[in-house]
Amino acid sequence: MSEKVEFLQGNEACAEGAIAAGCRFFAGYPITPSTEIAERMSERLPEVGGVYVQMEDEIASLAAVIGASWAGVKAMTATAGPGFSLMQEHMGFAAMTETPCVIVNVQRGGPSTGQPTKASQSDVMQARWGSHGDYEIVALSPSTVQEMYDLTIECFNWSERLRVPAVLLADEVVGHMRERVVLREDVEVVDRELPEEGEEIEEPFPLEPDDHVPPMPVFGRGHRVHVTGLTHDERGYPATDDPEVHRKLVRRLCNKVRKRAREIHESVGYDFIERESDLALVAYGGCARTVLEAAEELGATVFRPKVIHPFDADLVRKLLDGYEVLVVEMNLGQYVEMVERALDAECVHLLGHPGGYPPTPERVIKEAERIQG
Amino acid sequence: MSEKVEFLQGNEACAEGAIAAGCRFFAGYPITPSTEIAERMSERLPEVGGVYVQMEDEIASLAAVIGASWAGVKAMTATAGPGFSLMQEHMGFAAMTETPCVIVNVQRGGPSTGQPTKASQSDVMQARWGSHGDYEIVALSPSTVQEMYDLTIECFNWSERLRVPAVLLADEVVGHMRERVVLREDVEVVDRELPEEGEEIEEPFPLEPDDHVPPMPVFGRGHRVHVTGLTHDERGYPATDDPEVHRKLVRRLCNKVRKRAREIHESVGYDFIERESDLALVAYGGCARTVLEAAEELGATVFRPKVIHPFDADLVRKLLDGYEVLVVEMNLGQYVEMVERALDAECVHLLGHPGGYPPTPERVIKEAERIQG
Amino acid sequence: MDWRELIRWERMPHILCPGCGNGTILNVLVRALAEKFEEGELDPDKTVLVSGIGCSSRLPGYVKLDSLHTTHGRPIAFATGLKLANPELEVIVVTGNGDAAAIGGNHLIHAARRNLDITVICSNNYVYGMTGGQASPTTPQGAKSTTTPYGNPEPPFDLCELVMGAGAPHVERWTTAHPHQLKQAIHRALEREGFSFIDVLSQCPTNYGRRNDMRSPREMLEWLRENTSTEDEPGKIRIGVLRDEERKPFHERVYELVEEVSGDEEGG
Amino acid sequence: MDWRELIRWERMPHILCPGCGNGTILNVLVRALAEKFEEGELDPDKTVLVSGIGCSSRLPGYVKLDSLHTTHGRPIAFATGLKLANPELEVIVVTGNGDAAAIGGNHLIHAARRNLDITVICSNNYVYGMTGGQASPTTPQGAKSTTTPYGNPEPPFDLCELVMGAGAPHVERWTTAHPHQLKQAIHRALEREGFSFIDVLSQCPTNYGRRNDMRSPREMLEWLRENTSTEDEPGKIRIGVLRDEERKPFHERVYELVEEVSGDEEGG
Amino acid sequence: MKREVRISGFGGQGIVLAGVVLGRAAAVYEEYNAVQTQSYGPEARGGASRSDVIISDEEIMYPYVREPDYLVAMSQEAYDKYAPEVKEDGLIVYDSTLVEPHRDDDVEHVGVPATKLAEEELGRRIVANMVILGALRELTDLVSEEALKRAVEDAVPPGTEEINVKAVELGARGVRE
Amino acid sequence: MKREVRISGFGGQGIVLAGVVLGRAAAVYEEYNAVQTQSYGPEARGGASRSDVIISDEEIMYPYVREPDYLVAMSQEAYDKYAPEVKEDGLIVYDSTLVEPHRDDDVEHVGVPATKLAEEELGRRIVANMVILGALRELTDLVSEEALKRAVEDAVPPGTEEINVKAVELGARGVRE
Amino acid sequence: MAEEYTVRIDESLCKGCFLCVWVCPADALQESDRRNERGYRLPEYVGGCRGCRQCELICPDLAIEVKEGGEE
Amino acid sequence: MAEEYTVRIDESLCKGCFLCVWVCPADALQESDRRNERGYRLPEYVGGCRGCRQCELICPDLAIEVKEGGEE
Ligand SMILES: Cc1ncc(C[n+]2csc(CCOP(=O)(O)OP(=O)(O)O)c2C)c(N)n1
Ligand SMILES: Cc1ncc(C[n+]2csc(CCOP(=O)(O)OP(=O)(O)O)c2C)c(N)n1
Ligand code: SF4
Ligand code: SF4
Ligand code: SF4
Ligand code: SF4
Ligand code: SF4
Ligand code: SF4
Ligand SMILES: [Mg+2]
Ligand SMILES: [Mg+2]
Repeated sequence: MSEKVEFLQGNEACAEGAIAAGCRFFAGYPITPSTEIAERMSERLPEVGGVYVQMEDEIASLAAVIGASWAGVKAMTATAGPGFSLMQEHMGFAAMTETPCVIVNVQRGGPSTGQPTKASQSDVMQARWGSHGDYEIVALSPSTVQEMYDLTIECFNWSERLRVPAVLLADEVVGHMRERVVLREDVEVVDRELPEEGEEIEEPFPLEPDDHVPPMPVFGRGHRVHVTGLTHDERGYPATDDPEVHRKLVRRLCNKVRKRAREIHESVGYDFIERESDLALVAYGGCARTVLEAAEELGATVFRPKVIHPFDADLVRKLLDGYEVLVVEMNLGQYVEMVERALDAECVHLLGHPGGYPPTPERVIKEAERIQG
Repeated sequence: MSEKVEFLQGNEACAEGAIAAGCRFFAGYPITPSTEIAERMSERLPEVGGVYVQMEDEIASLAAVIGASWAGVKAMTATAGPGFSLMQEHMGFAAMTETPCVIVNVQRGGPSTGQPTKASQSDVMQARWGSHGDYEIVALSPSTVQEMYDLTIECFNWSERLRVPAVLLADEVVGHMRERVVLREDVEVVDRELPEEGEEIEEPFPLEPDDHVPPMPVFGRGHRVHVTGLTHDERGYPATDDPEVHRKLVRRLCNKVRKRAREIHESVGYDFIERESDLALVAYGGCARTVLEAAEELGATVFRPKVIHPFDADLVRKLLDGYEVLVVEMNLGQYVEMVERALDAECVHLLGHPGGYPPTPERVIKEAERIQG
Repeated sequence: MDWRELIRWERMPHILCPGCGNGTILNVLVRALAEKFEEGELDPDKTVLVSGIGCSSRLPGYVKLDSLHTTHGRPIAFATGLKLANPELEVIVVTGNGDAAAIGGNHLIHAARRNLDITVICSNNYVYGMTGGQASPTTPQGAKSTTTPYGNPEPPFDLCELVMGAGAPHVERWTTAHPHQLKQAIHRALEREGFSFIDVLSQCPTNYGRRNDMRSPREMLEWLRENTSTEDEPGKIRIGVLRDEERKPFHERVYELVEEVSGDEEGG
Repeated sequence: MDWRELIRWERMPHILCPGCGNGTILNVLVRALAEKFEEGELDPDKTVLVSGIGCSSRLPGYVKLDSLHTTHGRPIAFATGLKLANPELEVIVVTGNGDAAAIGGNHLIHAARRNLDITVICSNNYVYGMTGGQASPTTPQGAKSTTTPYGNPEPPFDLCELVMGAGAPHVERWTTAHPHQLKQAIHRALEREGFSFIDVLSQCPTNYGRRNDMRSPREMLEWLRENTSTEDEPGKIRIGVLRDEERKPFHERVYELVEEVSGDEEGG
Repeated sequence: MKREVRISGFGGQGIVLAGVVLGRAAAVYEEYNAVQTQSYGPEARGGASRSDVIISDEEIMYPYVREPDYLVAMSQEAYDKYAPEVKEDGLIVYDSTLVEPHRDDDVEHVGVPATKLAEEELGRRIVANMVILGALRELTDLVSEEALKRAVEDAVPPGTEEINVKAVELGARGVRE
Repeated sequence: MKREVRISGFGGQGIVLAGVVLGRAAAVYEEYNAVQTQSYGPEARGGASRSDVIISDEEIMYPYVREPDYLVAMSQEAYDKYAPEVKEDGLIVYDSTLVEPHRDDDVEHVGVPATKLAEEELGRRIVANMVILGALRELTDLVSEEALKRAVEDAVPPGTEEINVKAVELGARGVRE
Repeated sequence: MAEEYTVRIDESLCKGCFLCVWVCPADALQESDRRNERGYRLPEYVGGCRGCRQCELICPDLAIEVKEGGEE
Repeated sequence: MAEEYTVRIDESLCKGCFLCVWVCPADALQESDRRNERGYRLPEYVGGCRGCRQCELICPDLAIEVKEGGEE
């Protein structure tokens, strides 16, 4: 089907991926360098019977997305750093209420307004730690326009499977560049499990087993559930004074993601190119393009995760133990902190490269040589 | 001076500490369990000629605090998890514009609305990573009502010294309990360095040296400066396209804190109680009270940092290398991740204890025995 | 339908203080809903309550309908998503003066502007009740609260003026001393297509009355009765129907567009 | 004082597109300020510009005064801290329709309610210019933008109605086709104590005009001139002084309280 | 010496204040350490109120009461809930106007008609908390009478110092006699 | 084969579109890989516009143009800025209506009066971008004429396909002759 | 004469706010000295109800039911 | 006759929007075919200024200065 091969911007491919994944609701607020996603959604959604709404800010955008998800519709928003910061309270609400939703963050340079039109990977830790409290999310990082399409679909799928907010942690490099993309039609689309319509649900929010994902009693189907961001018991009712309820609830919210770390990594995939070398390069997202090129020249091993969160320390250990590891990021050091936990910190090195562009392959090679020699 | 010995709530002591440190502006929005800070400030500030204003939300609160700081007045806000999440965009703005200001977070159970009246330490990583982009802040954690007073003053002092936002990372345990507190009058108060009034400043925001803290050209004194959250050059003018400017700027913003990690730890202090033991317990804040008690019974070494950020990995290595380390936190594991980076991760254990209360000493002892035995 | 079927009795008695106006609002709301369900005008399985955080925002948790208890100040934003994603839902937002007008003011005015088809019932008790009685954007100037120990220096909003300024087509104000009229107002609001706003002047005896020389819930209701009028009387707060216009609700405009664009295959 | 002394010439030419209305606002603003400084009514060392994010919010960066270029939507909240912490400062907020009325709507209405003594100049060009021309809360229904390819389904705010509903005492509307009147309005706003709001209908030729059949800046000004009137004319947008009342500004009420409480030692 | 004290009753009885006064007496006017905590949140609604004080001559680290040495109960609900937790060699002081005691092991019980005394002798029901506090002090010698009175004077609303001090004395007399 | 192409000029000339069309031709209608990037942000204001395309038969990882093989310059400013960066054995195609070339080493220069041709031959100044693109293709054989035309038809606004294809042909003829 | 209405108060729900007493136009409800198990003082029905149902509607604790007809 | 006013355009600032041309009540400013170094077409003063200063005030690029008296 030649008509499904396109030459698109990463942001456009992301919007197409969302629609292929079944997204029928988008609420957003424009922000560079993510705006093209909203723009394409505003054009495409009405074509497929979906709704685009531009909200008054990012807080409202994620709220509306969560509302739409409880109305039973797959929903997404897209933003960049400043908007992502504003969404943090609702990231936590989505985690607490186990609402599937997808948040795209096309990273630009920060802190603050920073470099609005330039690339960065400095919201990597924020994606996991940006909201208060104990929670976990899923975050995937694309390196190509094709992956902007594919990983958006994966975000929806994991979000629906686990009832967690999923973050497409993109960056301006992949968001703005154009490449060939195959808009596959045969994509696997996962839909949240629903209870039977009209069924009264005894325990919509069971506390156990500790990694359980309960079916989602979306609104308007007669379940008459109460959904709250307060600590809640199995019935969904506020139970803010009971330490055991809180402990079990947050443990389940975290474990349903943590315990599936390997499964997510295996299913989404990663690049591991093993070469005869003491040196392994690690990179992700737009920056990985440089690193793959440099590694080839260096004859070094490369690990390119697509799953950023949950971090799988065992997998990283398994793959990279014994190497001198150079992590290359467009920031002053974020993913590297997780790698340091997994490996012997002394063997882990960082090429932190903020400034708006990925380092050139030459820059990476120079750094690799410095470490090795 | 017997009249300076008081029996106060931690939150009240915090307000008194702020006033002793010279705080003359408070903007806030009520939230449990921090509200008593606002309440006491609303009563005390007018008494000392200061201004209390209740804003429409937490975003506006931190904005007003930053505004007041640029008007030359020491300023503070106080909040808890949900409000702290909303403040994240402005944490980054304060870091980017190098605005001294103090943010008190009296931590409660999360995620989301969670357990509004119960204690937690689950915003520890958020304090460092909650905003987008590359930045650093200072965060201190008090274990007693006296420290609610003392460390509030330290927050102001470090904030003024480094021109960074400083977070008093308290928790409901210390926020709400009452203890004796000595409202010392002879406190060391640090004020930001000011350029001479009326002086035209060539380079209000120098890019180098990479850990430099420039004097603060506050408004209304004839400096005619432009202050922006965009990446800016030495003049303070937007320079969002120049990778070098961005790189140098964020490096300085981070290094001025990172390079002083040891200095801050030494000056604020920490507890290190060395005992003949293979086991070291690590805890901070309200939870450390339990751990200090348990350690005494166990005959174990204890490390209680007061400085949470910047983390000083070298210090932790120096103190704790060779021990089996048990980190006790009222969360599912946050500070422990930093400890794991500093030490051999295999020797680091976690007693993560969300739920609203610190674990009892007995619970800690049991866990310690489990690890050792 | 008997209103009793709409109460989650296992959660009663509720957490509200004795004499709290939010209780009266709950009472009136469930009866109005039961009547509407009885009349067959609304379907309980398609009726959704949304709230933020506050004592008032706890009400949906006692009503046996689908309900979303969201974050402080944002219920209207969540409601926007619910309503637009499934326009079959009847969406009612129960909120407080703090939730709707302090932190949530922006969502309130934008929903009013869009003419989002929801009913907003705002329990306006002059303070933040849940957090213990701090001043709020509707606290009268000079009033005492835990954060205005010397009297409130800020002038309050007139919430009805505010939402009308933002474009709301249907706006009423009543008080908890007028439960019958309030019930009628809820009926009207549920009938209107588009954005309906009911400002319910209410009492927080625990955290407002005591600090402002009203020692009992009864004194507070007495005050509400004495100081309000359905006519324009000097010195009195105007209650009643303040605006009642017809404009096409937002979701209709959105779905017309969707149908136009998607053509018959998808939207028809 | 010559207005030229107020420009940061080293930054000129500015980044605004050819024919951008924000340029005219900058022009008028610096002249009005220079005149006020000349008259001795304001002190340039005590005059502060605050803005958010947007093309309009870039203006303060070209003016040689203390200026704070903040975050999107929040300049008024920052201004609240500046003004209350140092009431000697004359605080002027330069903002856009998106900055002030989309993300920043809440701060706008609360400052209006408090009667914060600032001057808010809102460049209302119907779109988000900076991000490339998406719809905004003042975009007319039916208009085209990059996010309303099928026409905007949302009704817009009347920003003046909005701030008046919130309690603003001094409200004017002008356009970039009325630069002289705009300058007078800025003069008035600077003279008034309390919250002054000027809604400046403006043009974004790059991102609004082109998509809505106005091919040049001139056509857009022509439209503004033709479709506005200082009288109530059907089909025309009302410009002029829409409200001009006197109320005690917020900082005075706050400082009176401070003085009362602190007594002579501190506040007197 | 380390003593855990729980004062309990319902909202409006000044339970929290009683705990604060006791803690203050110990921490400010004696050489003790003291920590006061109380119940917050929904559990604190609908009437129930609780104020815990730990007094010790050593540093108090873990700040919560685990097994009270002394319980003051000013409502039946509070008595029912907390009496079972009191140490076997502890003491329960209850407001005999409002509470019907029933713990049947040998934990010492002392009934003080605090509310009645406050109402009848001082004409102010509201100071029953100070009456019972006076009684507790008299029975336990946790702090000196002098210390307690000074703490009362610091902590009560201005203008009510005298009646509150009288209430303390009244309570002390009540159990002395 | 790997070629880096930079197309440059000022806003309103359709510079970005030209790059997109070229990339599309290579990536969709040929068996090549192609990456297109462009300038964003303040630097993209005030007229300057730039669109970069890398075309290769291998995977393209690092996506940015470092040293263009080919430069298309449709404004003097763009020529002045980018001409010095072109490889020594590269090619510069400039709109001779608007640009005065001056690089004085031996980099090949070809002038095409694209704007004039578009205006005079097609009556639409706006399609000058396609004229020059047609010329570039003709000179370099980066993609086939067929591929380029199909890409043009996909990418231009509906209803303008024909005139744009004509413009491409016009440009090709311009340099063939 | 048999009462036309029955007024029932669910004492386990009542919190003793006496808004019912305040609103009753017939003075048919009065404060009493009885308390429920949670310690709240209760209102009592003293007869004379006119069936306006204002007490029913104003009760913040949903504790009142007014029925037509006398006590069964 | 000597002109009463001098109209000066700073060509390095002008972006060729022609708002000055639009606003001038005296048609004293006209579009020209000259461009500045940034490629913007420039307006030109053709004489007849009445000194209303509207062009000065409307110019978004602060490029116009109207002075009393003829060219020095
Ligand atoms: C982001 C955030 N800020 C603050 C709070 C704390 N808070 C909870 S309820 C409330 C005020 C509620 O006032 P209102 O809406 O008037 O309801 P009421 O309790 O008076 O019925 C506040 C400030 C919160 N939960 N979240
Ligand atoms: C939190 C946040 N959200 C979104 C943006 C992106 N953004 C920058 S300016 C702008 C709109 C500006 O519109 P307006 O205020 O009307 O100014 P104009 O550019 O039209 O003058 C937006 C949405 C941002 N910088 N920060
Ligand atoms: S605090 Fe006030 S608003 Fe909240 S339940 Fe009590 S009386 Fe009602
Ligand atoms: S995009 Fe619009 S608002 Fe922004 S500078 Fe250009 S014309 Fe002005
Ligand atoms: S109104 Fe209800 S809660 Fe109040 S006293 Fe009467 S029956 Fe009891
Ligand atoms: S129904 Fe009316 S008359 Fe009867 S008891 Fe209730 S309030 Fe009184
Ligand atoms: S108004 Fe100014 S920028 Fe526009 S054409 Fe005239 S002189 Fe040039
Ligand atoms: S001052 Fe007036 S008359 Fe003279 S050129 Fe300018 S606009 Fe024309
Ligand atoms: Mg309220
Ligand atoms: Mg705008």
